[in-house]
Amino acid sequence: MELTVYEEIVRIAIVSPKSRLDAFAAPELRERLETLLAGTNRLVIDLSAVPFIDSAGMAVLVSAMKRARQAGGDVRLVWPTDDAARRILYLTKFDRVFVMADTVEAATKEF
Amino acid sequence: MELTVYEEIVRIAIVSPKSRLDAFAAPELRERLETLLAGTNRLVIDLSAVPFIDSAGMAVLVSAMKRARQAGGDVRLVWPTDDAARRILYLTKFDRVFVMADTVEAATKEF
Amino acid sequence: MSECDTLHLDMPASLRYLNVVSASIAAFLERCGTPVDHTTIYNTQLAVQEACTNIVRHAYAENAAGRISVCLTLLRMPPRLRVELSDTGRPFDPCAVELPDLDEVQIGGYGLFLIQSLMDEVSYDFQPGCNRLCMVKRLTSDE
Amino acid sequence: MSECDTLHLDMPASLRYLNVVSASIAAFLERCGTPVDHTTIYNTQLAVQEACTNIVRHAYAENAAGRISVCLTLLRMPPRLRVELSDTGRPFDPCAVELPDLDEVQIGGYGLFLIQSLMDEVSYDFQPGCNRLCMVKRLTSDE
Ligand SMILES: Nc1ncnc2c1ncn2[C@@H]1O[C@H](COP(=O)(O)OP(=O)(O)O)[C@@H](O)[C@H]1O
Ligand SMILES: Nc1ncnc2c1ncn2[C@@H]1O[C@H](COP(=O)(O)OP(=O)(O)O)[C@@H](O)[C@H]1O
Repeated sequence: MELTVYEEIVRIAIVSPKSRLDAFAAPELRERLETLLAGTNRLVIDLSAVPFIDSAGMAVLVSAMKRARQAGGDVRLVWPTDDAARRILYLTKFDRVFVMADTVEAATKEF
Repeated sequence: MELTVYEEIVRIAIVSPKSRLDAFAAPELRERLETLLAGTNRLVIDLSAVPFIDSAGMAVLVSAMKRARQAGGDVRLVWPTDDAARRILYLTKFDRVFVMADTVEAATKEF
Repeated sequence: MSECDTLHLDMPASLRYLNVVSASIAAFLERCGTPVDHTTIYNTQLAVQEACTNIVRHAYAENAAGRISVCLTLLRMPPRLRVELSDTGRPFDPCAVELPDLDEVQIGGYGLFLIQSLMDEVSYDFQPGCNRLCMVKRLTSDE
Repeated sequence: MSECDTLHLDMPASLRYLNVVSASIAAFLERCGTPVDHTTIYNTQLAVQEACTNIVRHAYAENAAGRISVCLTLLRMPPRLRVELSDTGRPFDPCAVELPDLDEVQIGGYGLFLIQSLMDEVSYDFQPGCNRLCMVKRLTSDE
């Protein structure tokens, strides 16, 4: 019997920042994401514990997403728990550009 | 059969402030405690949720305690959860002047 | 409480300490005598943070030693917070900038859009050596 | 980060907004580049709040329109926070006051004791029209 066994391993990196994602903190996150994106093109950024995101933080999300998509992958976001932070993602239409999920499990499923 | 039935009702007022107990907030707490002390001389002040107490807040505790003891009662305190706030009560020896308890139940027991 | 409850904050034009501006706004509003909901506080913090970031990155692009002055004033009837930012960097009128096309996601370029969307009044005034951005936020619910 | 990271806060001498001083201290220390434990932040906030309360209640006892100026500076090697409070009220040297007898509980009178217990250096300087209280706190653990 001739038989081909094939195994595919999908690596999904999951990042959960816990503090303010503002213009001061953004460069550190950018660096961490770039390191991860050197090893995988599928990334979940779990924003659930992030209390504040400004446009510099949002820019880091977009640039990671662009890089991941170029490499055939994607960046998915887990919604912030903070209601005001969620509203800003609606306002800027980020929720239409990113695949959004309510939990990390939901984000990784069928990635 | 001669029989004396006697019932004693001990009223203990329990107050749980939730915000900063500082010089700005102190007068409002003082007023609330004075109203309560017009109705009972046993008071439990539950500091467990108080994130910050300054000396003006502490002065309110002492004056309530003095008034309650004068009337034959007492003021008992439930420890703040915040460790730094607890340390200040040690530092000022408030934990020796007040009967301290870890929970409201412990404070009301055998009052 | 007086009509002119005013707080000044003067700080290095560095991204590092912008969190102090946010913290001051929240603390000031917490004690302003009107209940202010979380979203209103957040939106004010965000708009002011965006404006400060622009001052650091653009107005002071060539001046690392610049400073930002933040003036918070409570206005009454109806209750409003006025935030005035001053800097001595390059003059620039934020009201003249085109807003981003939200259907084309982009890296950056959302700052002025957020300021204009989240604040109720935005005005700009340039005097030689001093740029002044004035933003007013009504302290009623943003829900 | 420069040697002279300095933040100024200028506010009405009112008890209402003392929470802004606390919030600014916490936010400033959060970003100062050294990890600072919660107790150190709390103790600094408390000492400064006591000093500000005294300015409102005593230095400006006869002047409801007075202002307090708070200057926060990071010092290096070892990391320390310097807090300088200035007011234009009645002069008064806190270092000259007797500390309370802790075995006799009292209503009030703990403010200066807390300042002196919790800060590492306290000094006072009076120039005509300006009182300046300078407090320094080492940013190592208070545990
Ligand atoms: N204070 C300012 N001084 C000079 N130029 C500014 C200032 N604020 C904004 N700009 C200009 O307006 C543009 C748009 O600003 P903004 O919407 O905040 O997005 P971003 O800063 O991410 O580019 C900036 O790229 C900059 O060229
Ligand atoms: N800034 C000040 N200006 C004038 N007098 C002051 C000042 N600070 C403190 N004092 C005096 O020192 C006394 C002790 O101060 P403190 O220990 O803070 O306790 P309290 O303010 O509760 O009395 C005050 O009662 C006041 O008479």
